[in-house]
Order: sequence, then C-alpha cells, then structure tokens
Amino acid sequence: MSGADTAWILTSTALVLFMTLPGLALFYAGLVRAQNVLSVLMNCFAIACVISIVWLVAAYSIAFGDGGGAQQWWGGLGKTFLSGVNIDSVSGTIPESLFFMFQMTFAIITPALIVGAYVERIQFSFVLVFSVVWVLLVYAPVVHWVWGSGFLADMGVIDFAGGIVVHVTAGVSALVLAMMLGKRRGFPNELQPPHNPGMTMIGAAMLWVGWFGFNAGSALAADGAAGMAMTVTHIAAASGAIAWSVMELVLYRKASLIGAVTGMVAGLATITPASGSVGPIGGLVLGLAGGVICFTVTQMIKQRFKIDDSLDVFAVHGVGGALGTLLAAIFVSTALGGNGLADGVTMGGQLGVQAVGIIIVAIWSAVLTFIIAKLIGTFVKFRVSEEDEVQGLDLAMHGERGYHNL
Amino acid sequence: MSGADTAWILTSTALVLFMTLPGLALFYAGLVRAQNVLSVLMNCFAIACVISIVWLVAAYSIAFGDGGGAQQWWGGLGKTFLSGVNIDSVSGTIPESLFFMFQMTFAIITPALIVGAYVERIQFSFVLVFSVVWVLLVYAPVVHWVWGSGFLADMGVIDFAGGIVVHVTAGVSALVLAMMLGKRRGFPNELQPPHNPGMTMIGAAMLWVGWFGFNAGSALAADGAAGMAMTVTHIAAASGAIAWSVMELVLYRKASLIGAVTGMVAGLATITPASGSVGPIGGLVLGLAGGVICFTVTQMIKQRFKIDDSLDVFAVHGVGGALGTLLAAIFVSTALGGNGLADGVTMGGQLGVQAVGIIIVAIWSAVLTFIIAKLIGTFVKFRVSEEDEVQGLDLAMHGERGYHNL
Amino acid sequence: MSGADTAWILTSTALVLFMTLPGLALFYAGLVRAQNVLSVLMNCFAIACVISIVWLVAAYSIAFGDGGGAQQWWGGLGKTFLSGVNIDSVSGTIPESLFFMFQMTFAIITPALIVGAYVERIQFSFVLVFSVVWVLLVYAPVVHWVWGSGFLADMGVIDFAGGIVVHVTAGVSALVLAMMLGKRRGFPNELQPPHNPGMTMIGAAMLWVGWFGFNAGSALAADGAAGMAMTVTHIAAASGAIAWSVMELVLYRKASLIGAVTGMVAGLATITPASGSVGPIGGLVLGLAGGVICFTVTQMIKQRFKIDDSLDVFAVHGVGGALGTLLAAIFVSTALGGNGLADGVTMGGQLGVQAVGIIIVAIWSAVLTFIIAKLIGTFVKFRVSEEDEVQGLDLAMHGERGYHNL
Amino acid sequence: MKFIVAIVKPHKLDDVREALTGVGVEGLTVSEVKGYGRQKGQTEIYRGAEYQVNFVPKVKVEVAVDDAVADNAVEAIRQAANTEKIGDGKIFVFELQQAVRIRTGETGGSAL
Amino acid sequence: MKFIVAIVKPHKLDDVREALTGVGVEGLTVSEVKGYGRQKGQTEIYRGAEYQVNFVPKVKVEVAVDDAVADNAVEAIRQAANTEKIGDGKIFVFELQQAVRIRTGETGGSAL
Amino acid sequence: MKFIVAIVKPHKLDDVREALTGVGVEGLTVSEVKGYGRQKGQTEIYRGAEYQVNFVPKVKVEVAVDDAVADNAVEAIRQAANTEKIGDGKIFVFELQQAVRIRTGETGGSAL
Ligand SMILES: Nc1ncnc2c1ncn2[C@@H]1O[C@H](COP(=O)(O)OP(=O)(O)O)[C@@H](O)[C@H]1O
Ligand SMILES: Nc1ncnc2c1ncn2[C@@H]1O[C@H](COP(=O)(O)OP(=O)(O)O)[C@@H](O)[C@H]1O
Ligand SMILES: Nc1ncnc2c1ncn2[C@@H]1O[C@H](COP(=O)(O)OP(=O)(O)O)[C@@H](O)[C@H]1O
Repeated sequence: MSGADTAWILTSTALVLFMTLPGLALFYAGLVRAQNVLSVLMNCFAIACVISIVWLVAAYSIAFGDGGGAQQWWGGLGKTFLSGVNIDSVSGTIPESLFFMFQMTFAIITPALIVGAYVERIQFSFVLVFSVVWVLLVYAPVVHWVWGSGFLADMGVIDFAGGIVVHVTAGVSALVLAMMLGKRRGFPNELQPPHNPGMTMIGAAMLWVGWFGFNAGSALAADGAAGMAMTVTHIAAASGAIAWSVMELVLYRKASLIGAVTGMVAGLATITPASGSVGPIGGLVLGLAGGVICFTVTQMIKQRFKIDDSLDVFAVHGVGGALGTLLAAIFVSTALGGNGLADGVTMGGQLGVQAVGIIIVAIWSAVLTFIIAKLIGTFVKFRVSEEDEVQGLDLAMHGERGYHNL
Repeated sequence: MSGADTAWILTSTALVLFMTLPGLALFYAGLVRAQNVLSVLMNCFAIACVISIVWLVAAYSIAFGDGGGAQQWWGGLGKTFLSGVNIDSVSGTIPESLFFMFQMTFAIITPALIVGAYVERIQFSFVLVFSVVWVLLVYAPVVHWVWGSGFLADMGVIDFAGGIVVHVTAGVSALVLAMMLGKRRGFPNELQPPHNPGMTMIGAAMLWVGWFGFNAGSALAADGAAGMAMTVTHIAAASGAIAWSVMELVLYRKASLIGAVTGMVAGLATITPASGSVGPIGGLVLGLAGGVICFTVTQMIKQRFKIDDSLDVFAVHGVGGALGTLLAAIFVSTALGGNGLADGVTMGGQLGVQAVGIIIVAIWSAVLTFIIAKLIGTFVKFRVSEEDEVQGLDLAMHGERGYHNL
Repeated sequence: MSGADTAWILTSTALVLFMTLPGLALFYAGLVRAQNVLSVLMNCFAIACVISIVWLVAAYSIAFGDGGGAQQWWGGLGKTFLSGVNIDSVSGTIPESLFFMFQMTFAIITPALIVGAYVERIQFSFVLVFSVVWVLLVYAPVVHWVWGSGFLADMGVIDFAGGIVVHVTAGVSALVLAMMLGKRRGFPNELQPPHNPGMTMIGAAMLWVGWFGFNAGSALAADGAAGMAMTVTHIAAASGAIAWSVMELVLYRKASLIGAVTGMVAGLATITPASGSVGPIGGLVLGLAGGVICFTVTQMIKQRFKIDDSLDVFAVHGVGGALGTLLAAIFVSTALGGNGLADGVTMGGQLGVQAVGIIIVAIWSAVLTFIIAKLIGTFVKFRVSEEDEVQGLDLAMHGERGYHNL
Repeated sequence: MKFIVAIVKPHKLDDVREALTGVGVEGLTVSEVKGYGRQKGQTEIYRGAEYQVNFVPKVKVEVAVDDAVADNAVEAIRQAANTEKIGDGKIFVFELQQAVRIRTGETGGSAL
Repeated sequence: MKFIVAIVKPHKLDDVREALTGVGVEGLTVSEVKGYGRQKGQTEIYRGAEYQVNFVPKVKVEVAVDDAVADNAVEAIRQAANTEKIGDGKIFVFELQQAVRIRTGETGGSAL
Repeated sequence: MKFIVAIVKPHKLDDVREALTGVGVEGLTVSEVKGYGRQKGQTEIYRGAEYQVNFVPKVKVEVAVDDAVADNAVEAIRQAANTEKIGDGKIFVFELQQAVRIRTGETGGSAL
C-alpha cells in the first residue's frame, strides 16, 4: 500500500463527491425556473443518498467483484455489503475501502447527470426508483465491462476516466428518458429563462475543480500520470469554454456566461476518456472539438429534433464522451504528444475498438433505459400533473419554496 | 514524519475549515429569515476568527499540552502561543504545526455549531465573548480529557472524531443557551419559513464533503483506517438522510429537501464517534438510527417542550453524537463488522464507559454554559431589543442588508 | 519524485483554482449591483480560460524556462506548449506537469484580482485582451525575476508565495487601470450598496480555504514548512479580520460582514510573501498590521484621492502584499519566531532588498499597464456606453440577467 | 379613461397579455404580489415544524385604457385568467383622470 | 365600493391582516415596496464608503371593500399598524368603480 | 388630493425623487414592476435557445399630493424621467378620496 497514493485518492474522492454535491446540483438548479430550484437540488441529493446504499448493497460487487466464469459480463455478488473487506484490504496500492468509495462517487454522479433530461416535470418517486434500477442494470455492468476486467477491457478499449462508462451511458439514457417523458409546457418557444445563471456558474466552477479528482484521481496514484491527466483536463476545460464562446460570438455577437460554462463541461466530458493517454496538445484539440461539436448538437437536438433533453445531457455529455473516446485513439499517438498505443495496436485498430465500445454501450443504455422506464411506469407515476408542473415541483413534490422574501 | 500522512492531514485541515466556512454558515443561514442571513454568516465567520486566536493563545495548550501532575484534567499553559513549536516539531507522524491546525478547525466548528441555538435574537457581542470563554472552559478541557490523555481517555472511552468532544458539548450547551435566551418572537406557530432552503442544501453538501476530513482525517494517517472511516461516514450520511426522509414521507406524505439534509447531518453526527471502530454495516445502522431518533427528538423539543433551540442543535448534534457514542460500543464488535474491542473489554463494560463519558461531559457543558452565560450577561447585553429582532439582525447588528435588488 | 509531495501539490492546485473559481468570482460578484453580477463572474471565468491557454502557449516558458544568457530577465521560449515535458518529467520532487499546473493557478488568479478595479463599466473584450497581454508582459517576467532564477532571486528577495509576484503586480496595475478608466456613475456618493454581501462572504470563505493551497502549497512539499505556512496563513487571516472589524467598531460602532471578510483578505495578502519565513507570532502581527493599514488606505483611496478602484484591489492586495514583503524581513528573525535570515544577511540589508524588489516591480507593473491599456485602447473599446453602464453589464455584454423571478 | 387592475395566477400572465393585445391594448405593467383570500396558503413543514404560509403568489396586471375599450379589456382578462378554480383572482376598475406619456408629453388617450 | 391602499411596516403585516379579518374583510393583496418619507433610510457602510439607502422597506396592502365597511377597515388598519413611531405609513382610499371575480364572473360587492 | 402613479426607467428613480422633493413632495412609495409596451423586451439566448423576455424592468413611483401640487408634480416627474427614448414610461393621475397618517391619525392634506 502507498500512503501517498492513498492520500491523493482520499482527496480525489472528496473532490468527486463535491462535483455532485453541490457542484452538479447547482449547475442544474440555476438553469431551471425559480419554482423548481429545490426539486433539482433534491434530485441530485437524493440520488447521492440512495445510490450510495445501492453501491454498498450490490452495485460495487457487480462492477468490481470477481465474476468467475461470467467475469466477461459481471462481477457477481461476492462483494455485496463489502463482505470480506476490512481496514487491511488493499486494491492496487490503496485500501479497498477507499477504492470502493472513489468508485462510489462515480456511481453517484452518473445517474445525477441524467437529472438534466427530466427536470421541471418528473415525479420525484420515479427519479428514485429509476436511478436505483438504472445503476444496477446499466451502470454497474458497463463499469465491469470497461474497468472490471470485462469484455470491453479485454478488447482493449481506452476509457481512462469514464467517457463511455459515465458520459455515454448517462447521455444516451437521458435522451431516451427525455423523449419518453415529453416536453415541458412551453418548450421550445415559451420557456422561462434560467432563473439564476450565477448559480450555474458556481456549480460549473465546482465541477471544474472536482474534475481534477475525477480524471487525475483515475490514475489511482500520486504520480506523473496524475499530473499530466490534471494538465490535459484543465486545458480541455478552458479550450472547450473558449470554443463555445466563440461560436456564440459568431452567431449571436455576445458570449454568455451560461455558454462559456457549458463549453467548459463539454471540454471536460470530451477529455475524460482520453485524459490518461494524451498530452497538452491533445487536451487543447479535444477541448476545442468538444466545444464546437457539442454546441452544434445542442442546437440540433432542440431546434431540429425538438427533443426537450432539458439541460442538454445528451448533447454535452453523451456526444462529448463519445467524441473524446474516439479522439483518444488518435491523440494517444506519441507524434501528437500522447503516451503511445499499446504494443502492436494500430491507430485504425484502436479507433475501431473505441467505436465498437461506444456503440455497444449506447445500445445497451438506450434499450435498458427504455425497458426500465416502461416497467417502472406501470406502478410509479412518471410525470406530474399539468397543475403541478405550472406551480412548480418545489411545492408540489417537496412542500417547500426556494425563495421566501416577504 | 510521514509525507503521505502530512499530505492527507493538510488536506483534511482544509476540508474541516471548509465545513465551517462556508459550509455550516450556509447551512444555518438558509434556515433563517432573509433579514438575518448576514448575521448568521457573521456569527460563524467571527467565531472562526476569534477562536483561531484563542486556540493559539491558550486553548491548544490546555487541550494538548503536557499538564504534568494535572494531566488528568488539563494540559497546562506550556504550549501557549505554540511556544517551542517550529517547522521541525513533530506530533506522531505529522508536523506539530499541522496537528495544531487540524485540531484548530475542530475548535472552530464546535462553538459555531451552537450558533443554531440562538440565531435571530442574540446580541453579536455576546456571541463573541461567550464563544471565547466557552472554548477555554468547556471545549478545551473536554478535548484534553478525551484526546489529550485525560481521565476519560484513561477510562478507555471511544470517541474517534468527536461525538462527545464536539457534538455532545455543542448540543447540550446549545440547549441550555436556547432556554436561557428565550424563544424567538412568533415561536412556535408564527415563524417565517426558512428563507432559502437551497442555501441550506449547499451548506449541507459542503458539510458532507468536509466531514471526510473530519472523520477520515481523524485517523491522522493516509491508510486503511482513513479509508474505512470515510466509507462508514459516507454510508451513515446517506442512510441518515434516507431515514429522515422516510419519516417525513410517512408523517407528511412529502419528503423535503431540508428534511433530507438534516437527516444527513444527523447521520454524520451519529457516526462521528464510531467512525474509527465500525464497519460498513455499522455505518448503515448508525445512520438509520441517527436519522430516526434525531427526527423524533427534534419534534419533541419543539412541540412538546416548546424550546426554541432554533436550528435543532441539541436534537441533531447532541442526540446524534451521544447515540453514536453508545452504539460505537456495540458495532465495534467484529461480529458486526467492526474493528473489535480492546483486549479484555466487554461490550457491556465499554457501553458503561461510553455512558459515563457522555454524562460527565453533558453535565460539565450544561453547568459551565449556564454559569458562563449568566456571568457574561452581567456586563454584555444578551438579547437584542424587540424592535431589532423584528427589523432583523443584519441591519441592527451589522448595518448591512442581505439582498439589495432595487 | 516524491509521491507525498505530489499528492499535496495535486491538492493545492485544486485549492488554488478553487480560489478563483468560484471563490474570487463570488467575492467580487457580491459587491456589485445585481445588474452586474454575471459580468463579474464572467470576467473571472473567462480570464481563467484564456490565461490557461496563454500559460501553455508561452507564459510558463517565459516564467520558468531556461533563459540562457538572458536568464536574469526571462525564461525564453523553450518550453512553449510544454514542449519536452511528458509524464516522466520532474521539477524538484514533483512531476513537471504538476508544477506547471500549480503555477498556472497563480497565473489565473493574479489578473483575476485586477477585475475588482474595473467592474461595472469596462468593455468585456478589453478585459480579455488586456489580461492576455498583461500576463505575458507583466506577470510572467516578474515570476521569472523572483521565482525563476531571475535578477530579484539573485538579489535574495524573499517572496514565498507571491506578495510581490501576485499582490503587488495586481494591486498596482489595478490602480493604474482604475484611474485610466474613470469612475463609475455615482461614485463616490451615490453608488448602490453591494447587492449580496452573503455571496461575498461565501467567496471569502473559499479564498481562505484555498489560500492553504496557495501558501502551504508553495512549500512544494508535504512537510513541516507546509504545516507552518498553513498555520501562519490561518492566523493572519483571522487577525486581519479582527483588526478590520475593530477599526469599524471604533469608527462606526458596528462591525460589518463585508468589513470582516475584507480584513481577512488583507491579512492573507500580507502574510503571503512571509508565509515561508515567519512563525505564529509573525502571522499574528502581520495579520493585524495588514488589517489596520489596508483599512486605512482603503479609506484614503476612496475618500481623499477619489479613485474608483472599485473593489479596493490596490488598497487590499497591493498594500497588503508590499507590507508583508517588508515585514517578512523583520519577522523572519529567529528572535521573533521566524526561520532566520540567510547566512550573512542583516535585517537592514534584507529590508533594503525587499524594498527594492517592491519598487522595481511596482514601477514595471504601473508603466507596462499604462502602455498596454493605451495601446489596446486604440483598437478595442475601453469603457461601455453610459446607457449600458446604467442598464448593467449583464444584459449589455452577455445578453443575460442574473436573477429571473417573475 | 379607465385603469384596470387584475390580480391573477402567475402562470396566466402570458395568456392575459395576449388576450389584452387581442383587444387592442398596447401596454401594461405587471408586478409580483401575494394574495390572501378563499384560496388558502400552503402549510410548509420544516423539520417537523409547520409553517402556515398565508399568502399565495399572484401577479398584478395594471392597464390603462380608453373608456371604449374598458369592457372588452375586462372581459378579455376574465376569460384568459379563468381556470374555474378558487384563487383565480379579481379585476378592479378605476376612473383614470389623466395619463401622460413621459417621452412625448402626450396626454389622455393618445398617451396610452 | 372603496379601494384601500395601506403602506405599513413589514412586521405589521400579520396584525393588519388579522384586524381586517376582524371587520369582515375576506381577501387582500400585498406587495413589497420601498418608502421614502420622514423616516430616513439607513446609512450602510461598506469598506469605509457610506451608502445612503434612501428607501425603507414597507409592505403595501390593497383591499377592496364595500362602502359600508370602508371606515371600519381604515380604522382597523390604522390601529393594527400603529407603533407610534415615525414611518408607520399611510392609508389611501379610492373610489372603486367595478370589481369582478374572475372565477365566477360575479361583479360588484359580491365579487369581493 | 391626487394620487400620481408613474412608471419610469429604474435608473431614473433618483432623479424623479429629487425632482419631486423640489416641488415640495415629502414622501413617496416605489416598487419594482415589469413593463410591456412599445419598448420591446430582450431576446436572451441560452445554449442556443432563444427566450423572448417580453417584460422590461421598470420602477413604479406612487405619490399622494394636494390638488395644488399635482400639476407641478406631474411635470417634475415628466422632466426628470424623460430620456427621449422609447420606454420612458407613463404617468397616471387618480382622484384620491382620503389619506390617513397611521401614526397620528391625521387625515387629508396634512396626512401627506
Ligand atoms: N377584497 C379584496 N381586495 C383586494 N384583493 C383581493 C380581495 N379579495 C381577493 N383578493 C385577491 O384575489 C386573490 C384571489 O382571491 P380568492 O378569494 O383566493 O379567490 P376567488 O376570487 O377565486 O374566490 C387573492 O389571492 C387576493 O390577491
Ligand atoms: N405623499 C406620499 N405618497 C405616497 N406614499 C407616501 C407619501 N408619504 C409617505 N408615504 C409612504 O409612507 C411611508 C411612511 O411615511 P413617513 O413620512 O416616513 O412616516 P409617517 O407617515 O409616520 O410620518 C413612507 O415610507 C412612504 O412609503
Ligand atoms: N396602457 C398602459 N397601461 C399601463 N402601463 C402601461 C401602458 N402602456 C405602457 N405602460 C407602461 O409604460 C412603460 C413604457 O411604455 P412604452 O410603450 O414601452 O414606451 P413609451 O411610453 O415611451 O412609448 C411600459 O413598459 C409599461 O410599464
């Protein structure tokens, strides 16, 4: 066991939890109507709570257990309730309890990302049930495939910190859920603007800082790999924001704060899978590419396809994560400042593997999300009444109001 | 000296300071009227400032100095102004300056917790004088008894991160102060609701993240004990929130955001003393127990006893801390996944020791708080005028207003 | 390479980024009118983005490259785009990529500090162009002089974490820019009060916590020097706040939250250059001195000289940084609890060196800022129209509004 | 001229505005208000304490119109704001003595 | 009918509401306003700069009543809002031409 | 007595207050409102979606005056609030039946 690695992963765990609570919660909450602010915060908070228990009870085991003969597909149930893990258990160079915790923070943020798809109209109980089942059936297996010695790991897919595992699963599932749930009243032309862009920016800043734990923590060590992962992560965040802002300047002649921070998230989602493979130039290019392409897809989803993926989870996370997964195969090349492909692997070959990984996981996420939502919908109400939607979910779902001034 | 341990405790110190500034400050500030928001923030901030100086001047020495013959009772004044401590001084495996700092952050948050008892009606100068004296006469000695080789340590009391030291002292003192100060105008039926539950949630999220430093930092090392402390802390936070929310659902049919985050704090207070002893199952049970019991006591204090411990410091911290201290004696058992009792100690024996520790410290806190408040009250105004209370303390005490929009 | 040092500097990097995003951004944003809140947040965010790229492209090389024959003056262009740096490159005991990142966060916050001088009236594009050029021509060279083996380092100037490098450069440049840009409409008698002091306090709290990374991180190691730097930093923050509040109490009979947090920043700016040299007593005195003197200068700049350095960048950072640089020469003395002067150096000699360092850097900052602003002003609009100023920059510059409630 | 003050449910604001435009009204002023009436406020529960929030958020729409338009305007608001649920609000009509357009100094009907 | 507008101190709102209920008023509308009058605003001091905040927070209560109730209502407000300190506020009374209950279309006194 | 309601641009509030003081008005009440008129709202763009914000922030100034002062007050507001740009706002004048100073119970002109 390495104390230094442990020190850094303890910190990284705190940073990644901080990304969801309050980072992502604020990021999303600022973008909705004032009457739904608490509902968004509550979704993120409640997901963090229930998924923590789910992770302990079974999901960690499914993801990182020893699946024996089925190891290609899942990790089995041998580690439910952390059975057999005590303070002396080690995973790599860190305590296993810590590895469990670090990975738990990923399991929390992934379903929390999906919140952006269904805000302002979903029934709270549906959120809870869906998130629990989704983590068990979609997230935990995919983690196993990619990071838990499953079949995608065997194929040699590169996904350092979760382009496929986190962003593609969440993005694709968000799109499916948004289509199933339907548009918000007023979408797309008569929506109310984000009630507090400053709140969104605070959340974004916390995401940026926390992402250091996400990506540099994924090195699972305090070393040069962590340092370089932090560097490329940061550069991609900055260049993603710049790319999005430039697009806005060109199209609308003003660069907005919400645009800039959205570009930042796009850059971060894009660099995530590649953050263990590429160098600074790779970070720069991936950030710019993420900013431009996610911007474009955001417009298309809303304006061409009229899908109310309300806070653009698919366009930013799904597309960013997939894009970065593909570009990782290119910018890993030492000629472009990366760490180099595995021995005997060609760029084309790797690109193929990456594409296959994305496609399989996207299909799995889409199909399972559809089935899960349909099934749950048979016994839990999916969408609130129109009156509740108009009044706002804070009062309707939680009996509280966001702002009391009089 | 261990660089790795030092790295983690440097981080933990930052995390625990972050719990108070701005975590706890926001948690509390969201729960009061808009006209008192700055006053609550200022209480927490000012306490952090003055207690830092008090800690340097004398409290650290009282808590962790070498008391010689009186070592059972206090640490003496040998370390006032950190005398004799330089960059080469070591405490365990970390620099002593760092140990001093880490412990200072605990000394800051403990009196800051008490703020919740007296918001919206106390005179600012009373807060300052009371906090200074309280840290010197209540907090620092209790630290010495439990963590500084004092008589409770000798008895073998288990209090890993401060169930007795932090939560019982603060909770009991809060209750006494609240009773002495009297109710807010309108309590309990015509109070205004929390002016910004979202602010409370942000603070709660920061408390959760910061608590990793509090509990896992209390291992004073980057090792498996820290990893497991983080794990059980997290699980207890999540299960505390779930327990509280389920109580609300059953009683009121809606789960509120404020309820969820309060349950989280209850779970965290409960696990704190036990976080170095129990395993994941212990974390789960302690969190659930904390949520349910603190919920129940919160109702009782307000509705049965009509005590305006305004933000429920006693019901959440005092009760949670005491409960966890007792349950630690049970869930430390290896059969329940814990690290095991000390050699030759029985569960019943340990339970007795825990109870004695709680009772002695509760009495000490109550009596001293009463005396201190009475004495200070003879030369500092205790409660603001009714007019100031109505107008709000922001303007009355600090000449500022929280929100300027026109 | 040391894993422990790496773990701590990874953390410190996150902490220092956190100081700007969202710390400083919130600190400043709470102090302006509600109609300018997003503009301030956007200034800080956009500066973080563009400076990150500038740092990668050239500024890091200018600051820390090998300048060869010109090493006294600048670091040359050998490290542009981090050329030659990979995951195995080391700088001292940490990966060079990490050193690059840690220093980048300083390069971000320094021009962001200047934002306080020009809020509520500057053209957004001017902010961007100015910040880029300023980092290249003012900040990066000064870093080289002091920390990159340049001529001030050779002279033996003491500036542990950036009293000269960060606070004097930013403070002096802020003053010059404020004078060039002119006053806000209504200054000094008819300004609107800070729209959200609570937001300022949250930012301040984050600055305090983040400053642990700034100063204790500047030890570039997880050791006793880091522990002591954290200690003196904390003590100075607390005593700066107390000093400022006492001044307010004496003059206005009320201690405000904004006053307290401003004093905290003054204390922190003052201890920064000295945080590697002084002991706890030094921290206490420097904090008190910073609080009192920065308070006094703040009044003078506004009331005597009628300069609208809107958020007091010069009075707090410039003056605090210079003061601490001077006092470092005194409190470094072992008699006062410090680490002692370098062999053969007298206190008077060191004081002289410190003064020379401050003066040279102040002049360089002032002159260059003047020239840069003039030049940029020939092709980029400097100040917004009166109508835009009245309406607020959020809508005028970014097409967004901070608060949507109806 | 008449001055019409309507207290309506917040989410009906856009419908009311459109209805008024439909009868030729070109300007109006709105503000956030809180109402107390037959529609009771909410009980909000925080940590087990019940808070009776007596006031319900409403929007006040104020519009000055020529006498000729007044009845149509009242009727337009009534229809647009009606949800047939309690708390739909009220319309109050006042006599307006004078109206001035600040920019031009026009007065009376042409100021509206 | 009469339309009564009262500008009162914010913390007197609940007392005013109860007093009005006491004289049979069943509905009213309130809004946040800021007042300027003999009661001077606060001087707020930030970082040594003094900001004169001219306006004091007040609450505006608007209530439409039958002519018969008007005097009682005015008196009820006056007593409930009176603290005998400067800045207690004003009551203004207007003639109300028409009132309509949106939900039912009732007009006049029965709409209130 | 007259009751004057002026809807003006927010940044003109201080000028209006000073102008009214100039003609002897000693008290007034202001509130935040949003206006809809010839001056069109903003289009705000968030993540590529356009939001039409129809309402423009305005300030409503309410002032009760003696009949003798009314014309001067209207003119004072008009001049102070005029920027000769669209959206400068409106002034509305009402007959005020009664005014009461809560603190003293004074009525009529002496209550103002
Ligand atoms: N007498 C009144 N004077 C002023 N406003 C009133 C009066 N009565 C009702 N209101 C306003 O109208 C709103 C709706 O009234 P309410 O009695 O709840 O419903 P309804 O008119 O449908 O019976 C209230 O919230 C309040 O704002
Ligand atoms: N002439 C007026 N027109 C409109 N509102 C007024 C007028 N005079 C006073 N007010 C309102 O009444 C409030 C109280 O008035 P003030 O002169 O401060 O106290 P008092 O009425 O007790 O002498 C003011 O804050 C303002 O809102
Ligand atoms: N008929 C009306 N009734 C009530 N308020 C009105 C009316 N017309 C305009 N207003 C108010 O006056 C403001 C300015 O009106 P607008 O038509 O934009 O400009 P202008 O009066 O300069 O032509 C509007 O924003 C609105 O608040």
